Amino acid sequence: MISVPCPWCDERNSAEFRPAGESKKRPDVATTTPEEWRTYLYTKSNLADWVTETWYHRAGCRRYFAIERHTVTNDIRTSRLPAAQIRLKESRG
Amino acid sequence: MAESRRLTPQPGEVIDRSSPITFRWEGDSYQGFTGDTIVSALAANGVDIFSRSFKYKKPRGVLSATFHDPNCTVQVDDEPNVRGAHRQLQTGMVVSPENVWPSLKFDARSANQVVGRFLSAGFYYKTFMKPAKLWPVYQKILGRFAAGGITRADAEHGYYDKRYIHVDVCVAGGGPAGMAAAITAADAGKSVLLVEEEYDLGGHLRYGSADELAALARLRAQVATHDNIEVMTNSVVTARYDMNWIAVIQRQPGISVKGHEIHERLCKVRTGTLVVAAGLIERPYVFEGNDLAGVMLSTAVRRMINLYGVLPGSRAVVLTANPEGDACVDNLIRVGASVTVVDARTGGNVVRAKGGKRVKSVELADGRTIECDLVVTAIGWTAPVPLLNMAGDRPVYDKTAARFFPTDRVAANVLVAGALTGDGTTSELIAHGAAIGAQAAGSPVDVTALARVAHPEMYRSTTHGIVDYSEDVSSKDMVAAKKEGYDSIELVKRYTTVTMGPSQGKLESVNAVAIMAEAHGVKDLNEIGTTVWRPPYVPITLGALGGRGFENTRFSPIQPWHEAHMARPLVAGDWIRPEHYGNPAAEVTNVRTNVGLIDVTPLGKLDLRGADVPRLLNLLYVNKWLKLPVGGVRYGVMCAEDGVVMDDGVTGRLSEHHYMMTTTSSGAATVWEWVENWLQTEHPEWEVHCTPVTTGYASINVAGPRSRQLLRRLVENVDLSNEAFPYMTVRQGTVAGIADCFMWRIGFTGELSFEIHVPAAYGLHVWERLMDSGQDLGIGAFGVEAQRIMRLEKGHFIVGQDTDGLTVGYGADLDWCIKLDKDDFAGKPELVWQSQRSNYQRLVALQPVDPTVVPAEASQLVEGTKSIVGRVTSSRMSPTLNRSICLGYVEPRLATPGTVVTCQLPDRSRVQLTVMNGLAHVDPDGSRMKV
Amino acid sequence: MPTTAIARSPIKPVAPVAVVDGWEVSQRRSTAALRLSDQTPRAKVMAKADANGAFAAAHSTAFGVARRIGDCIEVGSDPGGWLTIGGVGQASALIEAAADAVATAGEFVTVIDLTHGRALMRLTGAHSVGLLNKICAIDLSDAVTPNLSAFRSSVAKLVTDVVRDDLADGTRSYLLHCERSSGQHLFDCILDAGAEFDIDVDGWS
Amino acid sequence: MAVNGSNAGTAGTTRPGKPTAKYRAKYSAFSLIKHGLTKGDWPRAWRQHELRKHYDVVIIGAGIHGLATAYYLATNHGITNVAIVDKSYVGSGGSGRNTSIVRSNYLTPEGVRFYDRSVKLYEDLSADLNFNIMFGQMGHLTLAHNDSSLRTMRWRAEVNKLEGIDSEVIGPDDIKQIVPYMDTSDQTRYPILGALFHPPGGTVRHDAVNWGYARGADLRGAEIHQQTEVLGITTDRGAVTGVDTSKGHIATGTVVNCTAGWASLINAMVGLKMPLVTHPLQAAVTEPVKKFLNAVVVSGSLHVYVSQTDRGELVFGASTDPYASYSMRGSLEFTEELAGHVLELMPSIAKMRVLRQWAGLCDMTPDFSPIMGFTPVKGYLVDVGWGTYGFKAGPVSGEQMAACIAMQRVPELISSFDLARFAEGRLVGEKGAAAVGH
Repeated sequence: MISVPCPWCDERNSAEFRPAGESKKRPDVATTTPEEWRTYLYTKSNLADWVTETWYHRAGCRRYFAIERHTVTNDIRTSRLPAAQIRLKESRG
Repeated sequence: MAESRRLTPQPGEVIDRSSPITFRWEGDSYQGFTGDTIVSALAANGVDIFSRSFKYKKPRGVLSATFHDPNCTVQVDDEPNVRGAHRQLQTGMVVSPENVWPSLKFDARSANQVVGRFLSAGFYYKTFMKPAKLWPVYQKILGRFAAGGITRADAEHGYYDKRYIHVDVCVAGGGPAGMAAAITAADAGKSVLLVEEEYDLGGHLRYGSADELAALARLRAQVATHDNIEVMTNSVVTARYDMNWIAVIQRQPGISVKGHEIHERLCKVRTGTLVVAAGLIERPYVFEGNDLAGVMLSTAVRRMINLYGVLPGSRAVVLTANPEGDACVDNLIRVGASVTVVDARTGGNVVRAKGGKRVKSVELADGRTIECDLVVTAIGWTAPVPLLNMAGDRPVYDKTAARFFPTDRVAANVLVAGALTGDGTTSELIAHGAAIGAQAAGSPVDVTALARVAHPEMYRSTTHGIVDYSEDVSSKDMVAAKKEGYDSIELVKRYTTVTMGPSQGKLESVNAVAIMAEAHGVKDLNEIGTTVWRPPYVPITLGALGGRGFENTRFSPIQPWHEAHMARPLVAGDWIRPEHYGNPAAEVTNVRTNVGLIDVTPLGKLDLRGADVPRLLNLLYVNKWLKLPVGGVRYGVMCAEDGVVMDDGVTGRLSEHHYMMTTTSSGAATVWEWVENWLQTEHPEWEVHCTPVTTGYASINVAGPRSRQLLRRLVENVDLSNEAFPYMTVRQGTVAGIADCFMWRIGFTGELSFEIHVPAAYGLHVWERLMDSGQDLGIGAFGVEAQRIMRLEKGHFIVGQDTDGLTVGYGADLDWCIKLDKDDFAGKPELVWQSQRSNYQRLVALQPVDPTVVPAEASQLVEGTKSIVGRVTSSRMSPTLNRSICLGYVEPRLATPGTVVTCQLPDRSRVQLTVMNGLAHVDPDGSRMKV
Repeated sequence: MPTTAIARSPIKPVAPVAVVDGWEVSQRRSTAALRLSDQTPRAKVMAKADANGAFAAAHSTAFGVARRIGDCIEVGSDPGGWLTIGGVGQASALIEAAADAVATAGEFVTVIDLTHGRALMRLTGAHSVGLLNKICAIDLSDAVTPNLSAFRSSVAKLVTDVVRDDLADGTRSYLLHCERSSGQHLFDCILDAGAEFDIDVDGWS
Repeated sequence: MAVNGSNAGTAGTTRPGKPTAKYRAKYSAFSLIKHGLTKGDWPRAWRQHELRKHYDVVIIGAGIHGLATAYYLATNHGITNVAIVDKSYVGSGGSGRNTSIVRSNYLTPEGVRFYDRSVKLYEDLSADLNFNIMFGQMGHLTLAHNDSSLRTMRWRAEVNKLEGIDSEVIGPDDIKQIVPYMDTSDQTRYPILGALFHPPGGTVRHDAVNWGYARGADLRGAEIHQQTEVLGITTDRGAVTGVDTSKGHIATGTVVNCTAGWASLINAMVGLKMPLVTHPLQAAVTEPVKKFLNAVVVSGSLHVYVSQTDRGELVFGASTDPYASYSMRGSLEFTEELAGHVLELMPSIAKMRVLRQWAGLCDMTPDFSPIMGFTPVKGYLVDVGWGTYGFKAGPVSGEQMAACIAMQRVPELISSFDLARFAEGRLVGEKGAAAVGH
């Protein structure tokens, strides 16, 4: 059982979380094309390397957050709030 | 029964001679002592043979006298594959040999020994190919040779549980090094878990010299003084997973729960540091006859003599290449056995052992043949490296010391102590363990590495013999496999099954590697490498892994009433719901004519507050929400980003900035996470607070023409008239004296109906008051089945039944609901593109031409012999129309009302269905529910 | 058929049963060393606000800790979420109290009554640690979860809020708190795990 | 494109050294006895070769898909100048780690036809390969614990029947007949309401299939290069020109990616990204006990499938790990869940012991269907996206990919598994009722 550092709850067993996969930016629905949209829906980098993923702490604080995890060792090197929340914080100073 | 082989009391013996135990073996009654293992007790009674080998059915006796002795696996009562050389004797045990047919003394299949030469490894790959239809017959015969014990369909599950442990240091192995490591770590104030496979701490000291026994006593005393050391004996660290997640199996922990003895307990340990102090395992020698009963490892002999006071044989030949072998010679002489020493260090060697049921003589390299009843080998060691392997290490072979050693590739939070790292005296081992323990505690210490003492490389003699005892694989089999091209250790393992058996390669692996090296003509075992050790280090029962069942079961506050009224329980995920109360059709009719109550508490409810809720709803649902007035209720459908229908329900506006969203019962959790996802990762700037209140309210749907009449008797401060409280609106008020209820007028059943949401603790109270007050109105409860029938009569689809993982919005007849002129909403792009296509199947209402036929749900709509043009997704007999009705999907060209389609039923008969106009079978214009 | 409203917990009360303050509760008294009692009738009010905003600043209770305020206990149960557990029937009072704070906060704050939506129980006794270690993966040592620490995690595979709230005499005690309809399940799982320590059910007081 | 009729025709003769008579040694009861008496050595099942400068086709991955592709290229199309390269040994990936279940009771007609072809090939494979793959068609049960899964089982059964596949929904009593150990009472937490019974389903010996195809491909001229890792793929103006390996460069116009869990890493070598996510799939085996389970039992709701080998071991598998990973180290939580669920089905085997657990890598696609055929890179073909059902599809995939390469067009049987379907929103219907279903 790997241990996942939640930005709010610290280290917890991975079973407490729902991994939501590689973090992606949602295309602008006004201008998106089928190719772009379905790439967003389906295509993954699936690297054997460090990847940025979104996880949801289902059995804990119920917060979404982003981690950098190595898909070979399962080591996790960073854990932070979702990008949108960071942008909001910055915008509010 | 043969003569007793029990010796006079031995120093350090673990049996209690004052406490005899009676048990049964092969139907006969035997006696042993408390502290005996099954095998030591039988051996004391003169029993030599405990099993028959897997393939050739040869008689097998004690080899290592440890848990992983491949020859001592027995059946105990209804427990298969018990390690007889480890499991302690218990009063009344019924023990029987496994893998014998008809009996241990004579096994008919031992004829295989004669035809063995034709049964080379993997022979079954080379025959039985034709005729194919005969293979099942061959397969049955092969099955006869399956090893192992028996299970019973009616065997007791027994009691198993689990435990989490958090410690600073976990020590695997309670020998001198492990004990010393635990003590120093504990001295440094760390919490320590000390795990030992045997029943007592001590490792090899337990069957050692007087000095070793004295050292053991001192170590045990020190361990006992630390209350920050938890000692687990008869327990094993079975695996190390990422981030030092450690599995420890505690066998028969001696804990009684509700009259059950816990059989095994799985402990899941998160430890700062794992100290591996697993010691060494003595390695068998490969030579002809090495699997005869009476051919033993030196440590097995010492265990039998010193721990159990059993004489393993009186005329012994000991092949020794190390001090432990010499100690074994001393032990044998001490107990009066005649011993012939064959010293491998001066060129002595064993060529082959001969005998029948037990070894009778042994042929030596110098040409001598010696009559004997015991052949002992002490030719070297296997380093038990699986835990290190699981921690990323790939141990390296050292020719000088003739065994594998760990490297620095092992994970940083895993340390290795004791004999795994080198050789030393008792005090040197203790010193090394102590230093590693200090290191584990974070103290900066210089660890003096243990020396690697030279040891002769001895794997195979000049003859071929058994490498894997539990699989009956010989060195000859391996050489043949190599020649056939199965030349890597992994391939030969898979082809011959060497190391794949119940002893998991603990005894065989290094011999297997050495045989491969020999076959390849390479001198360095590293060129062959080792196989990757996989968890668990020792087998774990399914019971321990499963532990206690924690499957959640959710009940509505009204459950006591349902049970009292014989509701048939329906398992709906976590929820237990009333399917019906005896007659669903009558329940339907009652709702259509009088008034009925259904408990819809599991309906998902999300309390949404804040100024931006309308924007959230507009984003989640395919329809529009910006103009919903206070007191208004609207039905909405959610699609995922791929346009697939995800959930539906009604949402009402209770006040300016307060909304209540309902979801399907099964979708409640998913929708909540979906909402949070949008709020947290896309629109954190929005002012919305979302709180799940599904079970904060008991939800009761009051449906039927007389529902208003009923509610007027119990509802305060709400005008229930159609004018004041019209269809698709919500009101808050007091019901049966309970304030803070809200109710909305919706029509899932198609009747005039009010869905009342009551603070949960009062759910039963309100339900009972409603039932009580409605007697004269013919009130009755209805269950999920009646509700399903009524919604089908009304043509409302059920997400997940009338839609599937590919049903994109328009396919579910949602054209009226989807608003593409909204700037944005979940799944919009896919719906836009779908709206420009027409090649998707349509959801339609269907009615069988023969009104008495109810097609099974999932029956396929077909054209010709096999072309599928749609399917039935919902199907019931309608009590209201007194005919069968369906929902289903058809190809667009068949979606025109009036089209007749063919449906193939499960019995392959075919019936005609008519495509209807609109989805509703009953009251299409909804007049009944809007009164 | 009684017409006076009776409030009921999702956990079936063990005999003797009586109605106290409008709630059907068990009157059983246990002096066992390890006890579990249903505390569902207690008021539970949740306030939500920006985790780093003015309201949060005004509240000294940080996420992951609990604070005693009179006979209430305020729990930093979520990032930007504060759950107050009070006496029976105190919900409206607590909401009003919070309302003032909301008014002064000058930011988006909401308060919601969860009394009916949650099951609450108290586990008391030295062995409560050993018991919880069988069904919860969180480290319950003083170093990690001292008295008045709070966390949400999986207990018997159920998402549960846990507040360590030792008794005045120092006896280990935990408040466990889950979604209402699973209350009986959690209660039963705790009793099952506690059988080894001779756990007993204590009534409402 | 290097492969064309003439080239293929000569390909067989371009390889050095014809097979020797000894090398051709046929397996049979007779030859077993002969070797037993003479104590002679068996010839190598497949040989070792020096890596050559050019091959008509380079197949990456010596698992069942790669080996079968090579075998059918030779047997069906006479294309033998073929190299199968693998970074490890034959069958070291998913082909040697799966739970070797074979069935064709899928949901969609295209899925059913495809897997039915595979079952048919499996039925004759021992004879075709002259290698006993031990295909035991003991029958396959997919349990339903709730209305919706029961509905899905019937959906599959009805589609299967229309496709001529033997599948039927049966009730608890019939299930008890087939598996006496099963708790079919209504006293369990998730009572068994019924099951999809698929008599032709069963298990094979996975290693035997790998070795049989390896031997068969080798016998017909294809070269198997173990311990030969692909480091890069060279292209020129959007077309494949060769493969760089740990043992040197190979010139070729045709490369086939048969690397399952590692497929994305090979795709990246030609700059392609696909809808693939690699998830570990955990499996475990118990100690042997006397035979008591005479069917493959699957429970989608409980995420478990189990069968008993001829050796008496129970072999388990579960659903894939929840997060993407290339780790094959195995995880404890899987075995815990699995054991718990197995005991819900068969409570009386609690005392059986798990002997070994391992993980394989699964390249999951969004619609639980593979990606097969050509790609935007000329000469670069894929046979990927096999998720958890690659083994049962091995023979038919090899046959169809071989045809695809030789004919230079996509065979009808795999036409719905094209890469373009994702961008064009034509996902395969297996997603319609996705659940664990091995």
